[in-house]
Amino acid sequence: MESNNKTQLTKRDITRTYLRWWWTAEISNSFERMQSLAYAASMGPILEKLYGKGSQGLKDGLQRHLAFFNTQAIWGALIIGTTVAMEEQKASGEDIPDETITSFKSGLMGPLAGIGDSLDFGTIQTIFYSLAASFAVTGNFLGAFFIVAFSVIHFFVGLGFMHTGYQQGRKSIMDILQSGRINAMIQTASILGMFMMGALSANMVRLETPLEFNVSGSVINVQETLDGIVPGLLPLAAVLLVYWALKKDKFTLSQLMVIITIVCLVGAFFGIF
Amino acid sequence: MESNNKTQLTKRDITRTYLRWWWTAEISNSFERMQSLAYAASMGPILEKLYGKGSQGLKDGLQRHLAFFNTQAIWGALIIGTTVAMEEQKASGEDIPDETITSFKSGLMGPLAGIGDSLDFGTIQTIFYSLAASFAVTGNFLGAFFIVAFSVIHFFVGLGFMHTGYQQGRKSIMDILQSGRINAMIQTASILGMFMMGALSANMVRLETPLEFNVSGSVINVQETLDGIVPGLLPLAAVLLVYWALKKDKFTLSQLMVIITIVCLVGAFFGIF
Amino acid sequence: MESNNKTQLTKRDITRTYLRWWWTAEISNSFERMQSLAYAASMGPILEKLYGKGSQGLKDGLQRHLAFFNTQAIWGALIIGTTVAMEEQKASGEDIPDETITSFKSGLMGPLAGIGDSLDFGTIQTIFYSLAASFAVTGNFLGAFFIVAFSVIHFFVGLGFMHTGYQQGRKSIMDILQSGRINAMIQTASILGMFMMGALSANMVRLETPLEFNVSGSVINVQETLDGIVPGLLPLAAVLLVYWALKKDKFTLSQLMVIITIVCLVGAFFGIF
Amino acid sequence: MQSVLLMAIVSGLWYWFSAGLAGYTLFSMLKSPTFIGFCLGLLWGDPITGIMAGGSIEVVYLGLVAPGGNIPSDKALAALIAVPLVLMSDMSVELAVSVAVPVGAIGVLINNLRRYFNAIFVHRADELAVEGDVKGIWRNATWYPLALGFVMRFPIVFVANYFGADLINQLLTIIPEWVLHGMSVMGGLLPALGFATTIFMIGKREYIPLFFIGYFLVEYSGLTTIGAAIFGLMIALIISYMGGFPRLRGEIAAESSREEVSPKTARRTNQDAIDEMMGRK
Amino acid sequence: MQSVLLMAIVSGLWYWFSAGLAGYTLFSMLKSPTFIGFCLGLLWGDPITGIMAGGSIEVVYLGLVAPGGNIPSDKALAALIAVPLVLMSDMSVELAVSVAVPVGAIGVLINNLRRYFNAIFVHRADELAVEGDVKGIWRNATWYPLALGFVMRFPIVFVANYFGADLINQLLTIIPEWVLHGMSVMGGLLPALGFATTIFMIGKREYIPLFFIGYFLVEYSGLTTIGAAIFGLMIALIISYMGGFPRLRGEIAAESSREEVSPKTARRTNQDAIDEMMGRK
Amino acid sequence: MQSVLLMAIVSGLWYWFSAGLAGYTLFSMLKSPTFIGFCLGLLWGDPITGIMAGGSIEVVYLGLVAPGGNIPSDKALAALIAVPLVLMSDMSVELAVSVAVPVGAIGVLINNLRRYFNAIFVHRADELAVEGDVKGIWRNATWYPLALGFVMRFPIVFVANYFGADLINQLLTIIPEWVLHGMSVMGGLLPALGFATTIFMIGKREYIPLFFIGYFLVEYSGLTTIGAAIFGLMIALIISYMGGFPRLRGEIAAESSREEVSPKTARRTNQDAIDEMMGRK
Ligand SMILES: OC[C@H]1O[C@H](O)[C@@H](O)[C@@H](O)[C@@H]1O
Ligand SMILES: OC[C@H]1O[C@H](O)[C@@H](O)[C@@H](O)[C@@H]1O
Ligand SMILES: OC[C@H]1O[C@H](O)[C@@H](O)[C@@H](O)[C@@H]1O
Repeated sequence: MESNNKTQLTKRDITRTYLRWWWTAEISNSFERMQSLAYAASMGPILEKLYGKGSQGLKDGLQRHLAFFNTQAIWGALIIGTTVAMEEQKASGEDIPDETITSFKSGLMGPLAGIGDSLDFGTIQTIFYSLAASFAVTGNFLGAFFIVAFSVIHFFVGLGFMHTGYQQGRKSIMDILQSGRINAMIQTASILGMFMMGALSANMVRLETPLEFNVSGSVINVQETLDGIVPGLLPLAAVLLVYWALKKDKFTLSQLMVIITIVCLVGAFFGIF
Repeated sequence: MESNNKTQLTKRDITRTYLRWWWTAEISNSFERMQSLAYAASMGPILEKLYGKGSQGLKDGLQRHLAFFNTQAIWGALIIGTTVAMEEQKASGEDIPDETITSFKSGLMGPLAGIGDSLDFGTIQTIFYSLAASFAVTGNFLGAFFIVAFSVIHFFVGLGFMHTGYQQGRKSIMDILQSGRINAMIQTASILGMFMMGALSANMVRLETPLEFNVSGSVINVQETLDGIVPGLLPLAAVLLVYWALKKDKFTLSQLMVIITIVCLVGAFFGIF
Repeated sequence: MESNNKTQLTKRDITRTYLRWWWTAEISNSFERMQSLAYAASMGPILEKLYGKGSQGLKDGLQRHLAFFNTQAIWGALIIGTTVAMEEQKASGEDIPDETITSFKSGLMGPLAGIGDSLDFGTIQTIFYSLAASFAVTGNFLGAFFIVAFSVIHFFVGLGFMHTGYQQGRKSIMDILQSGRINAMIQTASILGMFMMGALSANMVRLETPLEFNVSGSVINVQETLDGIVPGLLPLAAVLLVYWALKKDKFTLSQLMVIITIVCLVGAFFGIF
Repeated sequence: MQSVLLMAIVSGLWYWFSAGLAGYTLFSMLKSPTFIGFCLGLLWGDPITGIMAGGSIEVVYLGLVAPGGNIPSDKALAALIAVPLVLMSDMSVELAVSVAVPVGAIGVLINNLRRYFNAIFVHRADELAVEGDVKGIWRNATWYPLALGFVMRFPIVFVANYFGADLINQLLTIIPEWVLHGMSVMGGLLPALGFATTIFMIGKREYIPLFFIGYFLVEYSGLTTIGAAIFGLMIALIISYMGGFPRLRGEIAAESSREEVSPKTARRTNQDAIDEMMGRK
Repeated sequence: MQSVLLMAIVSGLWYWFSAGLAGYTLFSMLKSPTFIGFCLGLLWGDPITGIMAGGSIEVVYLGLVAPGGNIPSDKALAALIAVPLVLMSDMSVELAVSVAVPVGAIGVLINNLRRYFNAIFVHRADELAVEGDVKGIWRNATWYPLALGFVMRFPIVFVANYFGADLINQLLTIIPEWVLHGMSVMGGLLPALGFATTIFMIGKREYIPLFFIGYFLVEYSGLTTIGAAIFGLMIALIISYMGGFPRLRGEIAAESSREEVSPKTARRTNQDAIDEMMGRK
Repeated sequence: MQSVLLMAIVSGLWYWFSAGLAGYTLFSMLKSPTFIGFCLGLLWGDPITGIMAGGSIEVVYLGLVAPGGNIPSDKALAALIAVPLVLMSDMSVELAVSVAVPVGAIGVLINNLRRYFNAIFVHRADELAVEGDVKGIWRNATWYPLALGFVMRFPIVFVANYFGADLINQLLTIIPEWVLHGMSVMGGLLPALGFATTIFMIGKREYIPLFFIGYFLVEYSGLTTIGAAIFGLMIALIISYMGGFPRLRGEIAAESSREEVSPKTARRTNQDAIDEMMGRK
C-alpha cells in the first residue's frame, strides 16, 4: 500500500513542533480543557504544511486536536510525536480515522501523566533540587547550577521522546495499532501510572482533623482514632471523593475547584481541618 | 422459556427466611455437620410453600439442604438468598439439578467464611469493641451503646445480603451459572478468603514452647531458635497439620478436637508447651 | 510405541552415576565451561553401557554432554537423572533429538542453580552452621556433629533427586515434553530462581565507596548520597554490568574475572572503593 | 434491692442463653463483657461500676474470632463470674479478672461438649427430612439444643455467683496447674482447627500460596488485620481481572453448570470430600 | 547600584513571566527559589546572601508536584517576596520565610483564577479552528494568556517589594487566622484534584487496585517515591508479560483499530466521558 | 606427640584436598572451620581449644555462598592457618583470626587461577570424546585437576604452619595496604559474577523483574534469605498457576519438543548464547 505522499516532514519540522509544544504546553492551561489549546496550537503549522493552507483537512485537524488533553508534557512528547506521524500518513492518503488518533491520545495521556509526575517531578527533580538546596544554604553557587542542569537535561529528554514518537509512528504505526503491541504498552504504562498515583497521593495529599470529642469525661481524638484503623484515611477519602465526582458526572473540574476552596475555608472556620 | 410458576415468593418470605437463619445459624452447630441442620431448618417453610406440604419435592429439598454447610452467617445470607431463588425456579419447572445447588453452596461457603471472619469479626467488630471498651473503663455508658450498635448494623447488613442474593439469583442465576461470572466471583472470594485465613492465623493462633536443651554447657532455647529461622513456625505448623489431617481423610473434625485437647494437656503436663 | 530396548539400566547404575557426579562435579570447574567436563565424565559409563564401547552413539553422547553446563549439583541431580532416562530411551530407539536433551539441560540448570544456591547454601546450610558455631565456641563437640550432619543429609537429598529425575524421565518424559508440564516446571523454577538471585545479591554482593567530594566548603559523601536515593545501588550496578557484558557478548567469563580483579585493585589503589 | 440470689439466677440464665447462640448478631452482643457489665450493674443498682468492670474484661478479649465455631476462650463466662464478684464483694477489677479468666477456659470445654451432643439432633433431622417434617426439623435445630444447653451452662454460673469467690478459688486450687495451662494452650490452638477447616473448604491448591503470603506478610510486617484485608482484596481483584487461575475456570464451571458434566462427577468434586471430613460416608 | 525600584520591577516581571508558565522546563527553573535567590542576589550585588536565602526557601518546598496543573503552593511568589526582604532589609532568613510562606498561598488562588479565565481563549480557538486560522490559535495559546497574567501577577510582587515588609505584615494581620489556615489546608488538598483527574483519565476499573496498593504500600512502609517506582515498574512489567488484563485487550484494540468497531462506539469509550468531566456536551 | 611438622603436613594436605572440591557434600564439610578446628585439635591433643577456635572463625564466614564457583573468600585457608596458630603458639583466637582473614583472600586468587588452568582439561576432553575414551575423560575430570591443585595449595599452608606466625606477619607487611584492601573488595564483588552468570543462564526477559523485586524487597525490608524464599516460592506458584508468561510457553515448548520446530532453530535459542559467553564459537 504505497502512499501518494505529497509532503515529506523533515527532522526540523519535528524539532520545531517540539519547541512549540515545550513553549505553550502550560500557558493556556484551563480547567475546561487543560492542554487542548496548547496541543492544537503546537500542531497548527504541521497541519498547515501537510493539508495545505485553508484546506478542509487543516480545519478538521485543528478541531481534532482541540479535544481535551492533559499530560506531563515531557513524556507527552511521545504522544505528540506519534500523532504527527499519524497526521502525515493520513494526509498522504492512508485511511486513519479521527477516532484512532483521538483515542491514541486519550489512551496514553493518563498513564504518561502519572509516570511523568512521579518520576520526573516526584523523584528526579527532587533529587536534583535537594542537592541544589544543600549547596545553596552554604552559599555555594553549585546550587544554581543543579537547577539549571535539570532544566536543560529535561528539555533534551523531551526532545528525544518527540523524535522517538515520530520515528516509531512513521515506521510502524499501522502495524502497532493492529498487532496489539500498542495495547500492551498502554496497559504497562497504565499500571505503573496508576500505582504511582497511589504512591504520590500518599506522599503529597495532606488532610488532618484537629477534632476532639469530649464525651462525658473521655476525650476522643478523631485523627488518632482514624490512624488507629488505617493510616492515611482522610487524604485517601479526598482523592476518592473527587474521583467519584468526576466519574459520576456530578461536577466539572472548575466546579470541583470552587467546592474545594469553599470546603477548606469553611472547614478551617469551624475548626474541622 | 417462560416458567409454569405456581407459587410466587414475596419480600416477606425472604425476610422471614433471613430471620430463621439469623436465629438458628449457630444453635445446633455440631462437629459433624456444623450449620447444615440450621440451613435445612431455615429453608423448611420456603420449601413447603414451593413444593407443597408432604410433597416429594419438599422431602428431597430438606435432605438436599442437610448436606454439610458452614460459613460466616452474615455473608452466608448471600448464599441462602440465592438458593431460595434457585429452589423457586426449580419448583417452577426449570431444570436445575441438585448438584448445581449443592456445589454453589459448597463453592462459596469457604471463601465467605474467610471474608466474614476476618472482616466482620477480626476488623470491624474489633474497632467497635475497642471503642466501646475505651469508653466503658471510664464508666461512660456510650460503651454499651457501641456494642448494641454493632449488633444492629450487622443484623441489617445480613438482611441486605439476603435480599441481594435472592434478587441476583432470581434475575440471572441461569445466566450467571453459564457465563462464568459466578466463577470469577468464587475465585475472587476464594483468593481474598484464603489470604485472610493466613493473615488471621498469624494474628490469632498461638503456640509457643518453653523447651530448653542444655547440651554440655550451652543452653539452647528452642523457641528462640525457631523464631530465628522463620517467625511463627509453630502456629503455622499447627494449622497445616490439621489441614493435612482433614485433606488426607485421616481424621474427622470431632476426632481432631479430641486429639487437640489431649495434645494440649499432655504437652502442658510434660512442659512441652 | 513399545521400544526395542537392548540394555536395561538398574537402580545401581543410577546410584553410581550419582556418586560419579557427586565426586567430580566441582573438581574440573573452569571459567570456560564450568561443569561440562564433570557432566560428561559422570555420564561416560552409562553411555558406554547403553550405546556400546567404541560406538558412534557413545562418541556423540560424550560430545553432547560436554556442552556448557553449570548448576548447583544437588538440585542438578534432577537434571542428570532425567537425562540418563532420556539417553536410555534414545539408545532404545526412541527418536529423541540431541537438541531436546541439550535444551532440557540448559533450560533447567539456571533456575536450579538459583534455587540450590539460595535454599541449600544461603538458608539451610547457614542454619546448620550457625548452630554448629554456637556450640563450637563454647567448646561443645556437637558443633562438629552439625557440620557432618548437614553433609550427610545433603548427600542423600541429592541421591533422592537423582532417582526422582530418572524415574520421572523413564515414566513420562515424552508425555512431559509434549504436554507443557515441563514448561510450567521450568517457568516456576525460573521465577523462583530469579527472585532468589535478587534476594541473594542483596545479601551477598558488597561494594561501597569511601569517596567524598569537597566542593567549596560542603563535603559530599558519595555513599550516603547514593543510599539516600536508593539503597544498594552499587552492588546492583555491579551485577547488572556483568550481566550486560555477558548478554551483549562483550566479554567471556574469564575476561570478566580478570577485569574485576584489575578494577578492584586499581579502585583500591585510588581510594575509589 | 440487691439480691445475691437474683444476681445468681440472672447470670446463670444469661450464660445459658448467650452461649446457646440464638440470634447470630444477638449473641455477639450478649457475650460482650461491656454489655454484661452494664446490665448486671443496672440490676445491682450500680451500672457505672458494672460497665467499668465489664470494659476491663473486654480489653482482655479484644480481637477474638471463633472460626468454625471454635471459641478460643469464653469471655461471657469470664464476665458473668468476674462482674458479680466486683459488684457484690468489692473485689478489685484486676483480681476479679485474674480469677475469672481461667474459669473462662472451662467454657471452651463446655462448648466443645455441646458440639459433640448436637450431632444427635442432626441425625434425627436426617430422619425427619425423609418424612418432610418441617416443624420437627425446626425443633431439633432450636429448642432441643437450647434445652440441652441449660443443663450444661446454668449451674456453673449460678453456683459460682451464689456461693462466691471462695468456692471458685478452692476449685481452682484443686485443679493442677498443668491442666489450667493446658487449657489455655488449647485456647491458642483452637482457632487453628477453624482456619484449617475453612482452608479445606476453599480447597483448591491454586489458592494455597495466598494463605502463606497472608501469613508471612503479617508475621514479618506486623500488619493489622484490616491492613492485610486491603492488600488481600487488591491482590484478589488483580488476579481475578487478569483472568484468574485457568485450571479452575473449567473446574468450577463444571461444578456449577449442568450441561457440561455428568451429575455424578460434579457431585464428587467438593461435597464428597467434605462429607468424608465430617465422618459420614 | 542597589535600587529598590529596580528590584521591585525585576521581581514583578519575574513573577509574571515564571507564573505564566512559558517553556515547560524553563519555568521549573525560573520558579526555583534557589535560582531566584541567586539571580536577585546578583542584581543586588550579593549573590551569596541571595542563594543562601533561596536555598532555605527551596527546602520548604522540596518534593512538590503540581498534578493536573494544581499547584499546592506558589514557591516562586514566596521566594520573590522573601529573598528581597533578606537582601534589602537585613531581615533574617527564618523570619522572611515565615512572612513569605502564607503569601505564597495567595499565589495558589491567582493560579486558579487564571485557569478559569483561560477558558475564554480555548472557546475562541474553537471558532478559529473552523476557519483554519493557525496564527490566531497560536496567539490565543500564548500571548493573550501571558498578557492576562501580567495584570494578575505583576502588581502584588511589585507593591510588596517596593513598600516593603511592613505593608505585608499589616495585610496579613487583616486577614483572619482561619482564612490563612484554610488556604494552607487547600494547599494540601489541591494535589488530590490532580491525582483524581489522572486516575479518571486512566479510567479502567482494572487499574484501580494498583492505585490502592501504591497508596497503602507507601502509607504502611514509608517507602520513598523512587522506591515505590521501582516496585511499580516491576509489577507493571510482570502483569504485562503475563498477558495483562484480557478484558482490556479487546477494548483498547477496539478504541485504536479501525476495522473492528464503528467510529461512533470507539469515540464514546473515553473521550466523551472526559468531555463531560470538562463540562462541554 | 605434638609435632609441628605433622601439623604442617596434615594442614597442607587438608587444604589441597578440600580446595580440590572432590565430593560435592564432602568438601563443604572439609572446608568448615568448625570441623577443621575439631580435627586439628584432635591431632594436637586439644580438641576443645581447636573447636572453639574453629567456631570463632566459622562465625566470620556464616552465610557465604559461592555462586558460579566464585568463592568470595577462602574460609578453609583462613582456618587452616589460624587454628594451628592458636593450638601451637597460644595466640589468642581474636588475633589469629585477624591474621588469617587477609590470608584467606589469597585463596580466592588461587581458586581463580585453578579455574583458568582447568580449561586445559576440558579441551583435552573434547578430543577424547571424539574417540569415545570414557576413562580418559574421567582422568581429566578428576585426577589431573586434583594433581594440579597440589602444586598450588600444599606449599602455602605447609610453610605458614611450619615457619609460623612471624613469617606470615612479615609477608603481610610487605604487601601494600591497598592490595589487601583491593582483594577484600574483590571478595565482595565476586558473587556478582556468579549471580550474573545464573541470571544470564535463566535468560528470558520476562524473569528480569523478579530479580529486581527480590533485590529491593531485601534491601528495603531486611528480610532474611529464607524469608525471601518463602515469598519467592509463593509468587512463583501463583504466577505459574495463573498460566505463566504466555510468550515463553511457545518458546520453551519449541526448545524441548521436537516436532514443532527445526533442530537448528531450537538449538540456537539458549545453548548458543551460552557458548558465546564462554568464548567458543
Ligand atoms: O468460620 C466460619 C464460621 O464458623 C462457625 O460457624 C462460627 O464460628 C462462625 O462464627 C464463623 O464465622
Ligand atoms: O498531571 C499531569 C500534568 O498536569 C498539568 O498539565 C501540569 O500540572 C503538569 O505539570 C502535570 O505533569
Ligand atoms: O551457582 C551454581 C553453582 O555454581 C558452581 O558450580 C558452584 O559454585 C556451586 O556451588 C554453585 O551452586
